[in-house]
Amino acid sequence: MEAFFANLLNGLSWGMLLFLISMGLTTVFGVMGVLNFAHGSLFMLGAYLCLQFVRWTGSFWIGLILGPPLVAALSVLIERFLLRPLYGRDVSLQLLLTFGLMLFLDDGVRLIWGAAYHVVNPPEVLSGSVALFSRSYPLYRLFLVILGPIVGIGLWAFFTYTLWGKLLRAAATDRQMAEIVGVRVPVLFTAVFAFGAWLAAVGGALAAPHQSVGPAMGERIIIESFIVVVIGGMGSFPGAFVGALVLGLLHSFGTTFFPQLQMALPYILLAVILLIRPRGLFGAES
Amino acid sequence: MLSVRELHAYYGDSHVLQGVSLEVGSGEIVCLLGRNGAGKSTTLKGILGVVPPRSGGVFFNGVEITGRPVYESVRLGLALVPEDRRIFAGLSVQENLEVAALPARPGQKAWTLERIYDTFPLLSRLKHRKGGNLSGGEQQMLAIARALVGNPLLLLLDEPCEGLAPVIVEELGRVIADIKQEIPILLSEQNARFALTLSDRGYVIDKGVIRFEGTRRELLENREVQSRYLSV
Amino acid sequence: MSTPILLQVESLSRSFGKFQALSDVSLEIPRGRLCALIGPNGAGKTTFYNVVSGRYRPTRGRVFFEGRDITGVPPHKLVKLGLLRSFQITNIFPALTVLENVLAPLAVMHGMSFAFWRSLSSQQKLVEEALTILERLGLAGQSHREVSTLAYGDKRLIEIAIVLACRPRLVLLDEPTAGMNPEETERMIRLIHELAAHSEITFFVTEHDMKVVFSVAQTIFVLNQGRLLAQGTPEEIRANPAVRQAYLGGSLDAERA
Amino acid sequence: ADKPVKIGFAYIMSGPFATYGQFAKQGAELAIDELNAKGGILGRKVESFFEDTAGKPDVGIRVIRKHVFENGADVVMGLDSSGVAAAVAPVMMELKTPLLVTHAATPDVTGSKCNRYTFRVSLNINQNIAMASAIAADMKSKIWTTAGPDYSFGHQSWEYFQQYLARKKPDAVFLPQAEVAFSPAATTDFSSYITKIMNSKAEGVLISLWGGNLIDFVRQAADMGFFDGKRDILMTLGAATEVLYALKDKMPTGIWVGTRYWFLANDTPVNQAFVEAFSKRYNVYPSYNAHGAYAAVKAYAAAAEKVKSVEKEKIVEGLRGLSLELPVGKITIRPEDHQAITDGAWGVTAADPNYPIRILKPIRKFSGAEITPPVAETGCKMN
Amino acid sequence: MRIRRAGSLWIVASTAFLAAAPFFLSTYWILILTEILTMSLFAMSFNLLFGYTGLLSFGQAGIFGAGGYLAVLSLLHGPSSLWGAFAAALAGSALISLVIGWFCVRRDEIYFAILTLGFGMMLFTVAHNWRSLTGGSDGLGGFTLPPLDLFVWRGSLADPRHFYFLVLAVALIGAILLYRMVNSPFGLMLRSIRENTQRLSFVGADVRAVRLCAFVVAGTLAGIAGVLFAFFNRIASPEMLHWAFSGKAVLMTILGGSGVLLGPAVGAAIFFVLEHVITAYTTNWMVFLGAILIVLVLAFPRGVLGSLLDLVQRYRGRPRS
Ligand SMILES: Nc1ncnc2c1ncn2[C@@H]1O[C@H](COP(=O)(O)OP(=O)(O)OP(=O)(O)O)[C@@H](O)[C@H]1O
Ligand SMILES: Nc1ncnc2c1ncn2[C@@H]1O[C@H](COP(=O)(O)OP(=O)(O)OP(=O)(O)O)[C@@H](O)[C@H]1O
Ligand SMILES: [Mg+2]
Ligand SMILES: [Mg+2]
Repeated sequence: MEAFFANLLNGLSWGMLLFLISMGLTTVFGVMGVLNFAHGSLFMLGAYLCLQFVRWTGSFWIGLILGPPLVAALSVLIERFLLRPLYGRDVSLQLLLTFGLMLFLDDGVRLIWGAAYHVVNPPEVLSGSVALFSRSYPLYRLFLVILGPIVGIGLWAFFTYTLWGKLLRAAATDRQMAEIVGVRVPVLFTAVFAFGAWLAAVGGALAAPHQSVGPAMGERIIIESFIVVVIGGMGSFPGAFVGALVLGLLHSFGTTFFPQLQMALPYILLAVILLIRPRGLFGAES
Repeated sequence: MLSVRELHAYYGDSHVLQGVSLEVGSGEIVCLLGRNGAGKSTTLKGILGVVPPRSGGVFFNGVEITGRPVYESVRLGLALVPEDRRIFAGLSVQENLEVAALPARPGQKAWTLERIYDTFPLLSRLKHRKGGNLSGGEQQMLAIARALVGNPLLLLLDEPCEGLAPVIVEELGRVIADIKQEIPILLSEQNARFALTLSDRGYVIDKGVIRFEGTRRELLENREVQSRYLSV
Repeated sequence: MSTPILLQVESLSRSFGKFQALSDVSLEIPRGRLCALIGPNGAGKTTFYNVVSGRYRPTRGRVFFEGRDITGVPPHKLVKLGLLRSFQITNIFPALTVLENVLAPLAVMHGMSFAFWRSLSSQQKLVEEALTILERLGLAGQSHREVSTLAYGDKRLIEIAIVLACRPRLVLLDEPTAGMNPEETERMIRLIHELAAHSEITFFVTEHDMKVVFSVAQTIFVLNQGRLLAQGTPEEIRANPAVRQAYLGGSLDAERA
Repeated sequence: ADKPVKIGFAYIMSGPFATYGQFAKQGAELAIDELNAKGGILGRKVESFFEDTAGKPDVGIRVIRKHVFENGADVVMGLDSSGVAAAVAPVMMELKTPLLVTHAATPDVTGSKCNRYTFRVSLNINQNIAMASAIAADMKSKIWTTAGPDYSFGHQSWEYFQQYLARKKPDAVFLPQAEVAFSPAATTDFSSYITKIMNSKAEGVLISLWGGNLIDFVRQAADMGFFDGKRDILMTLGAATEVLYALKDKMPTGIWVGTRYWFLANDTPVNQAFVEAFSKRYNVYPSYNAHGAYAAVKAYAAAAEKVKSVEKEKIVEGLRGLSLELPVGKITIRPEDHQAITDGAWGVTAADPNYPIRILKPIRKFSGAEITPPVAETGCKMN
Repeated sequence: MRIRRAGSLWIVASTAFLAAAPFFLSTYWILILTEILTMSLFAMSFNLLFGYTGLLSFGQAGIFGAGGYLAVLSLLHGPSSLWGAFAAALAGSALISLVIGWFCVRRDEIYFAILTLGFGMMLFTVAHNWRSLTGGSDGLGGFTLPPLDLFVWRGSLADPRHFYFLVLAVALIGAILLYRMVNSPFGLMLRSIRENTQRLSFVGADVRAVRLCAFVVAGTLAGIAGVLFAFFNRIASPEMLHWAFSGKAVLMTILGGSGVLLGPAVGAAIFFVLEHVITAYTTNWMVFLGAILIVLVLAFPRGVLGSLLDLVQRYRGRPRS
């Protein structure tokens, strides 16, 4: 029982981190149709900037608040000058471009921060652990478990009920027509891309106290977030939520029950889900 | 109100509009007639900038809008109902209208959602259905309604009665005549008979060139134009 | 009965969630008879086509083609049997040329889908057949243009060309003349008559253009709110007050004028 | 006045493990500068070329070929990943150029894949695990498990550990494969592995994780109460400086850790000079990988001086059986399998205000002879 | 017609160059050319799916690697025969792509991409974890290449030039096969699928079967390329099966031009030459590679070769046929 709860919490906390990262990916894909390979790199950049702010100010919160907007600002430039010329062209070009961007950013951080691993400490209030089921459990992980759903529900409500959300969905289905009904699509797209980047960077900043900060962070996370987004259904928030949870739990329980299959588990899950539900769990049938 | 001067537009290398000029004054319905492939849709798209013209000018209420982003022209008061309707498939009927809503100008009788539903009772029944699941005709209705909630000063209608049942076409004719009281319309049509029952004036376009211009009467009476360019 | 039944539909229903798009529609189409399906917007015509052509499964009811139960048979098998449809929304191969758009279905028909050792351009018979079809539709002159650059009306003709390439026995035409000018519409009507007379093809048409419907159809079915409202010869339909009220309105008089 | 001697280095210079290439480059450059300051090798200047293996076998082979065919290298050195080393070693027979492996620890390159041109100057898995098992044998824990990377290195470490410890301590029990914790290289969340170990009945844990994985593991394990003193812990590469620098005071004290080279393990003048020169030049204490590259350059120079030539075949002869004094201690390259017999050290982590990182106190040193398996055991058939 | 003639002239010229290359290029550049040709074959096989059928496969490396492993396994455990190894890889990769394809061709677009990625990674896991058979993460090496026996001529493949000719021959055969294929009725099916899958099924084509067929052909060619790759490096390693390796094929293809048969080959050449040139100057070569990629994508949206051909056509003032 105790082992079960420990695994459950492990899975939940990892799942929530995945969820935070995947949300940005799914938003950008859902609205702009751009599969952003560099999303993981923006995540990494978020972690590095958080690290930098912690070094300067000693406060994790400052890093969490100030870092992501910088990443968002950078991605405004990326969207404006790199992605924009490619809209309406073949999707594979965007893939290649963001892939190039990923190489650039991943190696770029090494030029600035070096190749070494760095460690960011969790903030004072969230460090330490609490006793749970006769085990001690890190407070910071519980924080992630609670934060994930809050952010998720907020975003979901935003997309479903606000005018902005509807505009985004309209632009997502037909960019040109949205413009014809008066939506400022270029601005909207820039905003969405920046927002996705901001989410990625928030994920990165939140991950920093949890894992070492290094140039490989992004590469490691990107495929898992792709899997989350796809099994959930591209562009779907509830999908990303469920997908992340399933993947997180699979990870923790898989470690215990199928250690030999560990590495293949996410892919097996992916294949099974896509063969049963072609558009992912929450994907709209077309 | 709208004045188009010497518009040239290309698709790749093909020169589709070869100097189109036309005018729409307030309070009138002007139709743009021509057989298919003549360049009607391209003219409408060129006016809005959806197909950016290579040369020529578009002036709306005295302001040059050539080369501006599409949404700016729309916010200045132009609205287009495209021939292929382009309903936002994933949004409900109501949401399709909400995203297109723009504030009315002072003195204008605003097209609110209520007014739309009064005018198109069909839509009010379908309020919550997904746009992509509507039938062809329902989509056409929605497309027109969607243009109206933007409270335009001028409406560009591209073949609105395509795919509509005769009863609905009649209905639509009435609606257009109604709208005309407030909003001038540039109507692109192949169906000259339908267009000419509604319009005050018309242009005939062929191969990207305006071949004839005249009042409804002149158009109705000019057999030569009809047989050469309109195949009536 | 002298003419055998080609298509037989038995109490067909289809609902989307709670919404009943088709309810209990039964009809028969004899071989060689030109039939039309009309009805107000949203009556369920396209849905009817989708069910008959295997795109949607019916919630209830059965479809027989030449006596065979084809309910739920996937589209590509129906094509092999000779049941074809065109689409209301143009549905072609945009980046291929006009010729290739016709060659593709022809290659399928000739069982050459997997012929990867033969050169396409050396298939004289195939190319000739394709050109014949294009000739018939007046598209031969444009055979090397990419179809995405054609005008809307011409794209609609490509749609028909693709259907003809499949050697159909029954063709469901969904608003074939939508977007065509009167001249082309006229040509389309002639084409349908000609094909119906000189080939084994039976046409089943939906249209909103009453001129087309009344000049083409020998039997007309009227759908309203998912139900079959009436069926009969053009004269009977014209005279039917229920149809006039639900669908035709005053337009007939306009058409006559 | 003669042509310079060209050394081709192949390390991971990009991507997640680029740190290792960087450290190695530092060590190599230090050694080369020292050599050149004294007139080079046999009076010839030493020149270096660095290429990036990206940690991938195909790229590794390409850059080694590039060194030989394009850069005209007289000798090639380096290789971090065992996979790359295993791929490259056999190719050296075709390239007929000596290769000095400085980091990759797979037993194969001086075992089943040993060959005339391939040498290793650093500790391999067996040697490191031999020390671990010697320490484990003295601990009270009887039931052992492991946390390691889920690829050859982790599995081999665990296999040798079982083999060696069973010899020393016949009543030792090892958890079956399904109950130990092997984590894929891309793992960043180790909580489920930590939980798995804590839930098992194991009393002792062999941790063969390294680099970023080890850092993540240690931090997360510390938060989860893993280091509560209830279990014996051995970290085979816990004393690597890149790990200690990243973790600083987050590295728990009182844990047995090993490494390939520990800068405080040896107070010979050679080592003191090396540590001083290195830390002065780069502002950090030398990592084992820096030492590996440094050692390889020095070994090559010694071999060249010994045979009075840098001709490739002669160098091979010079390296065989070569003995020399290095910062790590005295090493001898065994002629039968080309593995260096080198001293090793393990120690217990401790805080010391004089150092920015955890240091080892006490240190337990092992002589090369004691920890190197006999040639017969390596499976090497030299040709 | 003139364009075609000019095109064939180019092709003949570059084939002649490739055939003569060993007589004037240094050994190192021959090795690079060998790699370029191997990757060209791999990327062209990928392009049959991507450029012609519209299916983005991220699992191509899985089959590529499987081919390599099968060949090495047959050398290690079977008769030491070059053709035997090729045959084993051919049969094996065809079978594997048949199985994987059977599942994957049911899906479109991104779902196909991710599904193939999943299956590829499952193969990767097998190669990586089945240590007793595959050598685990260290890969499977330690084999000797059997001599090349052409009945009239026998030579050692350890000689880089001999190996080069083998690779050149195989790559040419692959390219010719692909050329015939894309210009056949089957090729038209593939392009029709790319354009409008649903429409093709409505004219009676068994779209899944056609796709599966393309998948198997592409997979088999990838498997053959994998053999060349493993032989060239004297090792079959799990990296060969990783999705990142598929990513390389994607990159080269888009770089060179996906709609063009030889686009991937041009892409492969650009990639290797770039890599070679940049690494000579900096260890931070990924920054530059990334930046150059970005520039190339923006400057040559149809791939380098694709855009060049467009330019030529425009210059000649002829519409694309
Ligand atoms: N996207 C496009 N690319 C290339 N050429 C195009 C494109 N769209 C239209 N054309 C060409 O431009 C010309 C004018 O087309 P346009 O759509 O404006 O005609 P139209 O008068 O609206 O015809 P219809 O009545 O069929 O709608 C046609 O010859 C058509 O082939
Ligand atoms: N997938 C679906 N989900 C929900 N409702 C649907 C779906 N498809 C069609 N409908 C509804 O079913 C009704 C019939 O649609 P259908 O497209 O068959 O009409 P139609 O007779 O072809 O009309 P039109 O002449 O306007 O093309 C419409 O009200 C439409 O909104
Ligand atoms: Mg038009
Ligand atoms: Mg319809």
